[in-house]
Amino acid sequence: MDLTYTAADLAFRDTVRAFLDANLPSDLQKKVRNHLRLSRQDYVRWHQIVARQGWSAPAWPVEYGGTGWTPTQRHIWEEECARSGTPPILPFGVNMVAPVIMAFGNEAQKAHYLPRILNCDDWWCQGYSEPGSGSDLASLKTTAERAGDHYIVNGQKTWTTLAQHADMIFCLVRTDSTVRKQEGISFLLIDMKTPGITVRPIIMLDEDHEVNEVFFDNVKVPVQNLIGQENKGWTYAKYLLGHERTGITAVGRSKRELLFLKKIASEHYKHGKPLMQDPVFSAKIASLEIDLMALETTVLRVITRESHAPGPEASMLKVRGSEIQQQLTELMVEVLGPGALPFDTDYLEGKADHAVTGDDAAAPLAGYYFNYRKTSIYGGSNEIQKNIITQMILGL
Amino acid sequence: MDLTYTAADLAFRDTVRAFLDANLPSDLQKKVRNHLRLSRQDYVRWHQIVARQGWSAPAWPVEYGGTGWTPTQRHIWEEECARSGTPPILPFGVNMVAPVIMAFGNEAQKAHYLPRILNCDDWWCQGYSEPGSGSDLASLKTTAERAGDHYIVNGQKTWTTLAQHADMIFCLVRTDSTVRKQEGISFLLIDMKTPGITVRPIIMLDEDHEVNEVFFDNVKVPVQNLIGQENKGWTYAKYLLGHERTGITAVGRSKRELLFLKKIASEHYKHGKPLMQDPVFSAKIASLEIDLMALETTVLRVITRESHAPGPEASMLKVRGSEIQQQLTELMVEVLGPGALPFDTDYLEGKADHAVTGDDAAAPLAGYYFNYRKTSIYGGSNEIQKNIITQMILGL
Amino acid sequence: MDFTFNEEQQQFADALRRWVDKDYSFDTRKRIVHSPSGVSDVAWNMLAELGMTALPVPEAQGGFSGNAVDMLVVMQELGRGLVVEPYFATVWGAKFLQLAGNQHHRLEDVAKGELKLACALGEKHSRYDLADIKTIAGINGEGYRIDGTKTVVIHGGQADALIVSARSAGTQRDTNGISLFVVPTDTPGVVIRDYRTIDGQRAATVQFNHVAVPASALLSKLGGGWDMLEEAADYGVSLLCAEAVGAMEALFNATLEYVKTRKQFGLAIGSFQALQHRMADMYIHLEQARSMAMLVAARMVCDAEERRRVASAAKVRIGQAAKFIGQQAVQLHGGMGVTDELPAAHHFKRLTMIELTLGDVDHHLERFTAQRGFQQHS
Amino acid sequence: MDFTFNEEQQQFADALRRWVDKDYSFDTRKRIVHSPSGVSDVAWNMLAELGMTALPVPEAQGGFSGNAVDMLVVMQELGRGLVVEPYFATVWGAKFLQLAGNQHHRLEDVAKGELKLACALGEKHSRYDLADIKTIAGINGEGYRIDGTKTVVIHGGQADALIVSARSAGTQRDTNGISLFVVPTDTPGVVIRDYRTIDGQRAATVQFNHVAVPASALLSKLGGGWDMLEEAADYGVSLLCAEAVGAMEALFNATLEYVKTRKQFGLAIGSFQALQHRMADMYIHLEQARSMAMLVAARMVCDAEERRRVASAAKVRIGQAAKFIGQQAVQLHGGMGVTDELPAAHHFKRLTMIELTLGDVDHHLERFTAQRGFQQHS
Repeated sequence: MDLTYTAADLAFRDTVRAFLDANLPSDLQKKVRNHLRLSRQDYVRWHQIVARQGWSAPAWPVEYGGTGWTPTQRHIWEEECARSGTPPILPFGVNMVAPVIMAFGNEAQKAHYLPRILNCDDWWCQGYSEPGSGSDLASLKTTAERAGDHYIVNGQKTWTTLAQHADMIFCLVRTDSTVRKQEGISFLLIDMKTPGITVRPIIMLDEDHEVNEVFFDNVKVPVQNLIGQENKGWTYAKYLLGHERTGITAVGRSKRELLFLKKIASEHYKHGKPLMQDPVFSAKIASLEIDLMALETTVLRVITRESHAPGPEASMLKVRGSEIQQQLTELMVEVLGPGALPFDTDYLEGKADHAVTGDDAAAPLAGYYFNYRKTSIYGGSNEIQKNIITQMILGL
Repeated sequence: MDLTYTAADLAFRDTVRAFLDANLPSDLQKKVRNHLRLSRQDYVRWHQIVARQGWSAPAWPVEYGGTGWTPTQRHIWEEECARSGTPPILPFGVNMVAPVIMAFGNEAQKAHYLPRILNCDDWWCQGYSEPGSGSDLASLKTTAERAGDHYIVNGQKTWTTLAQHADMIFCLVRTDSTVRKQEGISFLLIDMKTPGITVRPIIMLDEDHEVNEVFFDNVKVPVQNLIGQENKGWTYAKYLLGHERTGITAVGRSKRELLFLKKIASEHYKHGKPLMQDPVFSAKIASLEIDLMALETTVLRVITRESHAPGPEASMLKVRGSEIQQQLTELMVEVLGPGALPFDTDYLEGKADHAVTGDDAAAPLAGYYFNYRKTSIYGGSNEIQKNIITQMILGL
Repeated sequence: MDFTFNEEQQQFADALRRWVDKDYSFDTRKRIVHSPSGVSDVAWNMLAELGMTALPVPEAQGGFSGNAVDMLVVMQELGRGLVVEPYFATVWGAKFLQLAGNQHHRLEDVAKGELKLACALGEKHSRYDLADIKTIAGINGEGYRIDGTKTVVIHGGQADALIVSARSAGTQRDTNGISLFVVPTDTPGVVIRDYRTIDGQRAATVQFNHVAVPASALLSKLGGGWDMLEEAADYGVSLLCAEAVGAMEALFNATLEYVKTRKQFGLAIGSFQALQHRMADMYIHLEQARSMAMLVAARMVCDAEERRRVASAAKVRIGQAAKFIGQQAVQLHGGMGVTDELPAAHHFKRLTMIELTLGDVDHHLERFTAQRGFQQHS
Repeated sequence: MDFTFNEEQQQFADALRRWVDKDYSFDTRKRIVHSPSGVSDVAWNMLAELGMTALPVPEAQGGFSGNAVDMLVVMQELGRGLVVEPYFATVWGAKFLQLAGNQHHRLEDVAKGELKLACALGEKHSRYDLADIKTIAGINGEGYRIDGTKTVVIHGGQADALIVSARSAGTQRDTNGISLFVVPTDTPGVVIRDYRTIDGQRAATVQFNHVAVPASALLSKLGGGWDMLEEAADYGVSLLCAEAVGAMEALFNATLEYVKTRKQFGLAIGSFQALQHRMADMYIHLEQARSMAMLVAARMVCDAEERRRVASAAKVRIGQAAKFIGQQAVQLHGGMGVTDELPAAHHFKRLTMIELTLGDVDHHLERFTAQRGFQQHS
């Protein structure tokens, strides 16, 4: 047992830090650190900076443009990005559709899509959930009927993250409704500019436009856009599920947010003393910091054990990761007290330079707390994760 | 809405207090307040003192020896007993078998048993649970076969509280195994001195002898000891379930224990200051005190609304009551710190005048904490209570 | 001992509920929230017409002399209906006027619905400590001059007059030296910056720049306002507790309805035991909260220590319940729970902001432990 | 970065586990606990034979120079097996001797299993504050004289020698002025009152009545023992954390087995979702606890601040996990869980007492916040 980074890992970390210091635009960093809303351009800009360095898809095989890093190095990269406050590299292309294309796509699909994903030439979104199928994903109803060299897609997807910016969507669609529900599903790539697609915003409880409904009304999709075999889509979708959950753990970002929490707790006073020195409040922060320390160690245990996709332990990481993220936002709101009430969307969207109350640090935090209730719901709700633990690990 | 006691209630409370001041033996009071173990004689002695006053079964109809008190007066009586630190009047006779005898027994049974229960001439215990039937009570297996003017009882009961002291046991027994499990159960009264009965102690995790297994090996029970009709016992048993759960709430005792907790927290120091003045610890006590305040108010809402057996709300009272009792003991142990480790059964059983460490107040508390884990298990586990709330109140 | 509401109280509740159902629907409310003013004159007039503004005002000033229990009934309904009008602020302000005893005319206007009030008590640094006041009240001829800035003044931008706490003596967190004033919002030097709050209400930053007020504006004894401030704050707590219980009840019912109808894996999600027990826990929290809202309303007439003790206890227990019910209701609603589209999220937001108003759980736990009786153990 | 145990560590674990399974069954342990001495010489000799007493001792003194990670493996097994022998006390005491650097002979005896130690640090009033010492060490000729009373000295009655903290200067809670001594239990004036603890172990009240010890008994610099005391205490914490994880794992596995086999309403109770999710929560706690036990063992070699930080963090997180797993394991065992008849209750009791040894959750949260790094936010 040796819980220290090797000299090579430390050198790698220095390289990463130097890259971030030199290449992360300070306006982006400021937005991220201050919890402001990011534009399409913000995401694309950062993705392409990283792509130029060749680091936009570290987990990919080197042949497709991956970095060849060890799991520990990938962890260090994510840690350092989070520590600096980079915009996220969105997972829909790099981590979700790309692995499926690599594993099950044909050569033409690989040659066309993968480089475009690496460089964020296409903005991808995910067409899985439907209004009637949340946790029970396989019950989806959107249909794709074969008509010559096209599929005709009809139906509705929902909770489609940032679909308003998307060029492409990868969809699970029903191509056979006569068989067991898992066996009639196919995996289709669809150009968002195809006639018949309508995107309707779903506004979140913090009034952010983050997710959407996507409607398909006789949308013609070329058969070349089918991944793998017809009716095998459920297999491909399941292949992905582990990938999604580890990212949600977000230990690196939580470490940055913990520092932010401490910062505001040292600037807000109770009876004339900083909250950081209040015995009751500082004990809460300490308990959360310790939770995060335990989670980080657990993540390292999992990633250093396996070089492939993590197993059902990913469910544990997702549960703890989401709870810690939520508790951080909860304590931020607690720090602010009445100062959490003011709500200023102009400032959050960058239309005003400063918040209406003058407290820029405070302005996004109540919204952040409310918005982050999603983390225990999305990516497989925490209840679903506990079902997975129950079945796959405990054998109940 | 008027949340104050009437002048009549206050006068009643004064009467009760005067009675307790004059009649509660100080040696019993000391044992109760100091969490020492009570002997059979301790229980009987107090029961008979109360019986002489005519108050040993306040909830009974006046014709059988009840007091005619209002629900509020009964609540005041229980509160004052708890506040003073009386031994409990055990529920097995007064609150459990007696209502069944009144409702379903014949005149001879009423005439024989009720006065004896009132005066604690018989010590009763409850023969419901069996090794294979805990929460699923109706699956019980102990059989009673009719043979002339007797039943022959065979089988085993378990978790039989204080059966080692008992004169009588009331049992649910299976008299018909060919029908639905609820429909073949009968309600029998059995003399514990009948040949074929064996009582085996189950030692609790604090090494107290509180519960037992009771074995029946061809035990002959006269048919006159059958309550009501054969195979209707499940109906009679269900009639009782509400009675059991309200007693478990124990608001009065918890109020006394809260004061005890505050007392030891003011006598134990952390960094030279009493724990009662420690911001973190005092906040825990405050939160618990407030929980108890909310529960007490809820109990009053329930009892002033209905004059009969409480409905499914009793499940809520049981859950909160047991949790609060457990948290009180948990905080007591926390107050003691390392001082909770010493374990001295001689002192707990009255064989030694003082605890081995010299700290008599501390000696019983770790055992009390461990023992009280039972409160969320017995009387229908808290999980079962939540099932009841789910079904009976929420309609899920 | 009696926990039932009387007939009049029931009638107030019914009338309010009918009005909310008919004229203050979720969509109507949304339009009001997103309108420039953020409140509705129509709704306000209706509240006045229903007698709500008159209810807390003494009969001598044209009101109904409603007590805290009467207000409990009303606030529960407003919480249920997510009403964003400046009713709480006005009723709370009226409590100060009533305690002052010299504001009969203003109370008459409140009763008629013609005077809206807001309480300008908090400052940037003060958190929940009502004595942590930097705003200064100096002698100014026969009257006073107020200087300072009050923050997060709930419905300050909608008010006709403000209740203002200011320091006329003593150092920053002294309970001695505090004075209370009523200041019309059109007084020169009063600068109000109105904004939305995240729960759909309004609040304001209010600057007092050399604001001159007459002697008659003083509500308390000069420098002796602390007791009045605490008593009125506890009254405000009792109102908020009642509103929270109404909101929790609505949220709980909506969640119960949702888990009964929402299907996953071919079954209503309410048939899964883990969710059932969560609902049972929410129910238990709701009932404990309801008990405390009743208790605090009933105890508003007690001596000051008992009033403080129960007010803090209620705010603690209701805050704990609101967090649990709010977070779990959103969780059980799944994705729908985190959208702006269902009332559930709005009840959750309102409940969270109530927690941050007039003291959160930790503040009131600390205040509870500071009462003399807390240390007693015999 | 590597979280695996090496082959030797695995062998130690296997050997211990085999011994526990074969010779230290639940019934055997029960007999030992209820025997007059409360410990077993046979078991102790076996531990020595298996190399356990030599493991932590430096090679120069005949040991294996085992580090905290080696001890993690051992303590996990002892926790799993509920072993009540005075092993923890001895190993912990040996840490003081090793830090002192002048106790080679005694360490050799420890390695051979011929010297049992106990640490007499706490006093009636001191709770978890190791600096809260009233016991006095005065100059006595060339040596010292110790006066005072130590309480809840774990396995004090079974020890051959005691590590004693005493004040040679300073006031009651000063970290300056503390001296550490090793005192054979047969020294005149040492009075030991041995008793059972509720988790089946032994502890003692130890009085020091004018106890004269030679100069060589001083383990630290005179009055400068605080750093050694803290370092050894953190080492003790790491041992207890490992033991707790072993106990939690055994308890978790027993509960999992129980819910798979115990039937109610015709179904294994482990098929009820509310209980399944409880088990999932227990699993998550266990894994977080395991991570922290590894981390604290690995960080024992760090600089003092990092060592203190991680030791306190581990004790906190493991304390939280132990309470949750312990209480829920008992609950899921139903009535059987509160009897003396299953190991479950005994694991629960041991876990609870570990929480009360060397600082509980609140103590270590406070200590964690007191580390310099905690206040930093950039």
